[in-house]
Amino acid sequence: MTPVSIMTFNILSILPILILSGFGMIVLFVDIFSSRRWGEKNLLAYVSLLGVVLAAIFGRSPTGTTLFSFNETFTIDNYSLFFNFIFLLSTGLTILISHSYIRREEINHGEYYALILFSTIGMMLMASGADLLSIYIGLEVMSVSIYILTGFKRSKLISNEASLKYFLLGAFATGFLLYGISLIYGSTGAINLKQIASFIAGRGGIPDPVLLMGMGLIIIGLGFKVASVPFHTWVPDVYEGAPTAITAFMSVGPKAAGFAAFLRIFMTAFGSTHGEWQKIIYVLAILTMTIGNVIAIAQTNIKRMLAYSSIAHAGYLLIALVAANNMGISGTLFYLLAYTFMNIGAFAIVIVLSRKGDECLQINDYAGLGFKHPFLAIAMTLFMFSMAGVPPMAGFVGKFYIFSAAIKSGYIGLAVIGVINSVISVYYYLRITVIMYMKEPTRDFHPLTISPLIVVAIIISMIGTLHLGIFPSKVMEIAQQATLILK
Amino acid sequence: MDSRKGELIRITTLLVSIVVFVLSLPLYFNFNAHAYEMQFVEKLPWIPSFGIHYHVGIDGISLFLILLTTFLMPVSILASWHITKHIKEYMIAMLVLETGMVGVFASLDLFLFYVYWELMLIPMYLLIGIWGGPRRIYAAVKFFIYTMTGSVFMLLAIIALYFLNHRATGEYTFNLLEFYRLELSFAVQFWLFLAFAFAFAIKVPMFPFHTWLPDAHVEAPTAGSVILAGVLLKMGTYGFVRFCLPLFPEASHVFIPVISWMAIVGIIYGALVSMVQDDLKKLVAYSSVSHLGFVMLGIFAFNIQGIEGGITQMINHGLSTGALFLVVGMLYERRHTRMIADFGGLTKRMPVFATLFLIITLSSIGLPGLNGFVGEFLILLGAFRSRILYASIATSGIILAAVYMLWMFQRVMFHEIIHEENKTLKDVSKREFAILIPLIMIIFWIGIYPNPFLRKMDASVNHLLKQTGEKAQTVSNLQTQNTAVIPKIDIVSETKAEW
Amino acid sequence: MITITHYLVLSAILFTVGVIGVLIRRNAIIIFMCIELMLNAVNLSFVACAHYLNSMQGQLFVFFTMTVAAAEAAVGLAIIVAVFRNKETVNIDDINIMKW
Amino acid sequence: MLDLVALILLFPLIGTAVNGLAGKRMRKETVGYIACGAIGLSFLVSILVFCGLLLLPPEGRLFEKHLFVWIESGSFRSLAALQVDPLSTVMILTVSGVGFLIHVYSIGYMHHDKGYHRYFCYLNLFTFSMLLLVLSNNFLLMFIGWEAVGLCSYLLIGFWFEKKSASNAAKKAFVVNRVGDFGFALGVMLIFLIFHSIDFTEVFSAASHGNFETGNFAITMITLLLFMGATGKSAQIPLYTWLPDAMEGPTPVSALIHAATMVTAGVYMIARCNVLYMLSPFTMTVVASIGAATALFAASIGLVQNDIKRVLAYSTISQLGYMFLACGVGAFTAGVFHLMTHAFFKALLFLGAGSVIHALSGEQDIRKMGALKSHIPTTYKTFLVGTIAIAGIPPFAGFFSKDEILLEAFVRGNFIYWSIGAIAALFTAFYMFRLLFMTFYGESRVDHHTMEHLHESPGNMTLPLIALAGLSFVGGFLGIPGASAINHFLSPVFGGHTHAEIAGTELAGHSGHHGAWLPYLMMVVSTAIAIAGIFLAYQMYIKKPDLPKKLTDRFRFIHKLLLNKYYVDEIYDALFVNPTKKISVKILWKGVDVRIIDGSVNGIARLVGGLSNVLRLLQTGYIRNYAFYIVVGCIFIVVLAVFGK
Repeated sequence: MTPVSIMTFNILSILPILILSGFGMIVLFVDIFSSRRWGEKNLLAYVSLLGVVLAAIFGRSPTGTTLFSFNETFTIDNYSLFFNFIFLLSTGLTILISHSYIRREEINHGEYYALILFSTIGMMLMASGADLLSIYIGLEVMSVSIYILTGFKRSKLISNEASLKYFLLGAFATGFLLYGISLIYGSTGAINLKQIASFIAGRGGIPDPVLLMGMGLIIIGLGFKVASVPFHTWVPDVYEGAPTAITAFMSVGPKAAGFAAFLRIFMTAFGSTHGEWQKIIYVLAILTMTIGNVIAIAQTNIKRMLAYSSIAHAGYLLIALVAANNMGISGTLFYLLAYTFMNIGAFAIVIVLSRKGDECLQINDYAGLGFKHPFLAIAMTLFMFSMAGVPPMAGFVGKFYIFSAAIKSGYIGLAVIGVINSVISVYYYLRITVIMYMKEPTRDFHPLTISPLIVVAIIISMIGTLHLGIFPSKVMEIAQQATLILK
Repeated sequence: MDSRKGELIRITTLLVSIVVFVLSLPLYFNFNAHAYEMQFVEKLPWIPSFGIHYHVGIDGISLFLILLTTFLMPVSILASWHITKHIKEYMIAMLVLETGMVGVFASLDLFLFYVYWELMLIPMYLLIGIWGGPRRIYAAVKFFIYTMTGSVFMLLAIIALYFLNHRATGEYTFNLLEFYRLELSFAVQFWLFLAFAFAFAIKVPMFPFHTWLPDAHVEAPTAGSVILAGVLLKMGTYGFVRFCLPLFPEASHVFIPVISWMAIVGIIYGALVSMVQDDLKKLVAYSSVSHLGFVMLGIFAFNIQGIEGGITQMINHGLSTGALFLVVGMLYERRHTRMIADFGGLTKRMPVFATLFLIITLSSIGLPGLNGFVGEFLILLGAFRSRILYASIATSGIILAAVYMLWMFQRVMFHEIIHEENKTLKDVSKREFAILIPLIMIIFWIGIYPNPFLRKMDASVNHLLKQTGEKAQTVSNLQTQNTAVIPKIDIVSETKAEW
Repeated sequence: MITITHYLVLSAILFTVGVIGVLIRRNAIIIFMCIELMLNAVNLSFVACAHYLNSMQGQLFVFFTMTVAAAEAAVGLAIIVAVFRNKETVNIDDINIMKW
Repeated sequence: MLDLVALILLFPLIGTAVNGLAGKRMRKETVGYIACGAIGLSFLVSILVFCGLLLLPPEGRLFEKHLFVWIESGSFRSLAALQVDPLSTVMILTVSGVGFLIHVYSIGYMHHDKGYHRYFCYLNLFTFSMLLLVLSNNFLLMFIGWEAVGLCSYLLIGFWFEKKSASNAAKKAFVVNRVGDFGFALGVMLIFLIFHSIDFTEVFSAASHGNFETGNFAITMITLLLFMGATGKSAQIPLYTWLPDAMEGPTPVSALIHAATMVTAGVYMIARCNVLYMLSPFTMTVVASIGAATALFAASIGLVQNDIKRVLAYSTISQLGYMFLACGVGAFTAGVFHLMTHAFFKALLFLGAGSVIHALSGEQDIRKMGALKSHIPTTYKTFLVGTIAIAGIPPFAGFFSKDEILLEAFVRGNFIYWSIGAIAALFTAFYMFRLLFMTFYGESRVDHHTMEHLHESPGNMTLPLIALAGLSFVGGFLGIPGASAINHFLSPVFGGHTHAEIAGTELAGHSGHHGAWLPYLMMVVSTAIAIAGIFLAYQMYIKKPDLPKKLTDRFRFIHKLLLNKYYVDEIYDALFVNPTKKISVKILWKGVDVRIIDGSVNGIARLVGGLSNVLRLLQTGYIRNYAFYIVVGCIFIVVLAVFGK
């Protein structure tokens, strides 16, 4: 029996998590003592926003160094900091776009913000986890919060259904993940990533079948979170049913967290068995891109379309995982950041255009938007072109990065399939602009009540999308530094 | 939007474009015709982590294409005077388009090039899609996706070059001039050539990748068509000259028959199909396929006449076909139809217009003394020097050109006026006259005294030939081995770098 | 002699039973219970391995799994209740508004 | 004086520009004066240049005037430079001289036309183009003129563009010419490939210095290709079809096309390239055969045509055939000589015909004429001179030149050439006099209405007629056998192949067989042939006016064949024009383009769309299906992970 030692930990390393937890509690408390009538609940958004900002500020401090805490189960390094930034950014943007939305949808409960903050904590745990246990716990913290958030519109059947689907399938997939972890544990005797790696290295890099099986099962569990085919099926339904702001949140935060864990586990623990798992990911990547893009073409509901597009983007990111070089990893980081901006931006537009009882979710409802609300249309166009990978937007640089990584490792075929897919995707992204600019309006646009917070979110997203597209250099460098830790 | 504001926007845009044109003129006058090196170079780091620079410069090949762009821009803005719908957005799109086009021709960094290459898709797409004709959406989407399909493969090839260069020199860069020095194996050249050529062939467009063009042209607003025909198509041919030939010389040599036959088929086929169109814009669009077939034939003649002819013909096609679209646009503005059958006998009502139209038609036919001839003849001469058969077949295109253009001209301008609406048509307005006259003056200038143009190209074209020739010789024996079978390439070992 | 293999096989069988249950049952609560069965199969495997490897980490893991499962159960049942309140069914085949 | 040569081109160009840009705002008289003045000045300068050339010693009569470098690319260089030598001098004199007369005539003829200034603008441009063609010093510059005359013919034939037939004819002229130009352009390229230059002097000196043996394949190809150009421009088989249709233009234009400019270009070009042609016996045979065939073929069609201008048109084709026959047997001087005399009398005939048509208010059908002799006497007299000249009655111009060609055909060629030429001469004499008789003699078939307006043409139309009649009469004396001034003058150009030398050497060889009396015998024979033709015509159209009808009934088939011009136009339509159109529409456009290429492009898009609609069905909405996919994925991954080595 190995004795369980007293944990040593650096308070700095978990400071952001502590801050977020604290603010989550505060939100809950404030919620209890505030009445809806006086609009005090509107303050909750600002409170949670403050928490996010503080977490971001304090999370920055140990940059450049690598800190281990809790007996090397938790680590703060450039890699996790980068991801923390993505998480906090997506959380912050989500709060900005939620503010008016949840009031309008009458789901203005304090738990909403608290759950978002808690799920962010989960994500941070996933990105920072240095062993499988903390990654698992992070994943569950994140997921359970989002299960609830998905069903937050309690009175709406569609929301209930989404929540139920997500919950049952999520728990089901978690079962596979856990089983995978147990097999790896059984095979290597360790749940710490570094120890697993050294165990495999000790065996000359030749893994035994049980380990391989465990690895496969972990791919299922994480593949579910990042929405990889064939574990993607929950995505369209849940995205459609969830409150739009939560859809936006789900499409970026958990996906990024999934990839954070994916990369860390597979690069750190299974780095030397790259040959074993790359072929699986290879197939998954192709399937994910292709199925996501192809099915997206036929969608008429914008949330579903964005859901399939989100699946397709996961496919591109899997390419980077296959390539498994520093370029691929930093590319993933960059891509996820870019994706955060453009995707939340797009959902923000969707939220702005919706109103109570009429969510305006059919793509055709956007007809004539281009000249009726030029700012929204331009923003939407920007996000769509960015997702399609047209320069000079962030999405292009991200794709460029990832395809470069694939070519660098010699996966020309994968890159070719990737670019073909990106052409297919152009069709449905273009369709949004077609409808906005080139079709006559089929209905009146009701006077929009645009809250300043959501405008801030849209502007931040636009700036981010353009900045990463035109001046990506700084972020690239940071992302490249972040990857060094994995090898 | 009130009309005064619209007028202000128009005039401002026009002034901006004229200023740009005037600013581009020093490029011509200060251009050192004896140097093949890039001139007016600017190089600033852009994305240092990838070795990407904002690196621009021009040589004798890009000089005229840039001038063509800046010249056609005020012309097309002037031709857009009738646009009233969303005038602000329209003008923005036009100016963004100009940025993209000039950027493509000036970029010396392949990443930058690709960014510009794609960037100008968006405004063009919007121009077609918002201000176009009835089937504008289909045309716009087709244009965008078709072009994008080609260019993504080019992107992959650019990335591959990037790593190949790194492997050879240890330096991460997208600098075209560095890439020129690469010694690539034949197999690599073969595939990279294909990737680049696919993108460019769609853009040119070469047969059989041309079907987006008629649709795009027919639906685009006049100015869109002018820019599309005048400049955008040239990006394809320019790409061949700037990238395919010097980067992949052996592969280019091996592909001479393929490209040449595609060009020849394009020449004849484009002409024949053009002949039987009943929509004026479609007719001109297919004639572009034919004309650009000539350009490609000239480029792949691999001698100075062919390439100089090709570049000249790019300019000529920009002027003549651009002018043709302007003319068609003027007819459309008057009658709101482009069907040839709806016209006839216009000469009687519009004599000045008839004269201008005729000159432009003749320029497009390639009448000696006008610009079209200089390019076409040099191309054919060059092609003839390299492969007599190709040139002989292609020359028949000049017969067909006369057939389809003159037949069109006859049906539109000659005969009695049969349609009542045509009896009240007005001759060209001052604005329209101002649009066409500069074009016609240049048409005559290039036709009668093309030498100043040709001289500025000499050094660059000679250098290009030296590049392709020298590099081709080093691996020339490979050619014979590899022509029969498509080379198998061990891509992984060719490109795989250390982690 | 009951070896580690027996435990692991049993764990695998339990897991498979859980998976099959998820696949073939219609009642959301039963499906959820099948998932719980899967988790417990994993727990069994963890404990067996921990014992075999003489390592504490497996045991530790099981505690966390159980905690998480409890949390999941709370949330999951609440969701099912919410569905039931709106739809008055927990048959998952009837919960099919969103598709394609 | 020779330096002035550029002015020859400049004046018509200025005329074109002024009339083209400002003509509309000027008075008609001014327009006419400017146009005529331009050509007149050009003619005067041509005379000066001619004198200047005469001042030089015969072997040194070559002057080049460099203007600027036109196109230069690598080793290829085409100068904008003019070349004055005896051949081009003969041409500029003919062109500007006859052109001037036609311009003057046009002032009267076109007086009532609305497009007056446009007409003169084109006319000046036409003359300019032709002058450029003959003055250029290299093949490419020549090609400008070569194509530009095609353009001008297009503009002028289609001058009355409202008429569908006119614009069709115009297009046909340009396109058929382009077919020829296709060959010409290839020829120029081949010349550059072989000689590395396209300057006349360099090419010809390289060719004549024995670098190429006779019958050299490349030279044969060059000459054949150039000849292809000539068949288009000079309306020879198989590209002659545009010329008869070209009658749609105003009559003075026909005169210009047929006499001074355009059609003579081919003959000039071959004469210019005599050095090359002499190196290729095969081409020479082709040229001679085509020339002979065209001469006979066109003449036979001319026999039965009823349109006054059409008869003249076919006679032009036939006469051009003679010129090519001459060139083909190596008698370039004879060809050029005939070119010149033909310019005189054919211009005369056309302008005369124009005068007739003018008098008859536009009537062109000779069946509706007759007995005009007394009504329009000046026209009649001059027309008679022209007819006699073309028929070949001594001492009129046509006699000398045609006789020389027949003689050369016999001496240098063979009996067949000669006999074809002779038959064609018989035909020519017959149809020309048929035309004369039907127009001016016999009973009047003019309808009353027209009769009332019948009048002689004004002075500015008759004066050119008289001048041309004079030239048609005296022109032949330039080439009297034995003392031929033109032979002498042109000998530097045609080098070792001059008539003079032949007379001295080759003919001497032949005289062993035929004797020195041959030329004289030939003269007698050809005169006899001409008289026979005239006699026949006289018999048929004056003496026994019912005879033609009987003959027509008797040889219905042949008559119909001839009347319909051997159905060549129809055959061309059926062989080339219609199939091309049909293939283009049905196969290329609707088939290949729309169906196959665009079909597959859109097909891919549709396929993806269809796939999308199929694949989305996987998304059933049932949780158990989703769980099932996960399990399938799980099995797949585990199998791949564990066993996928």
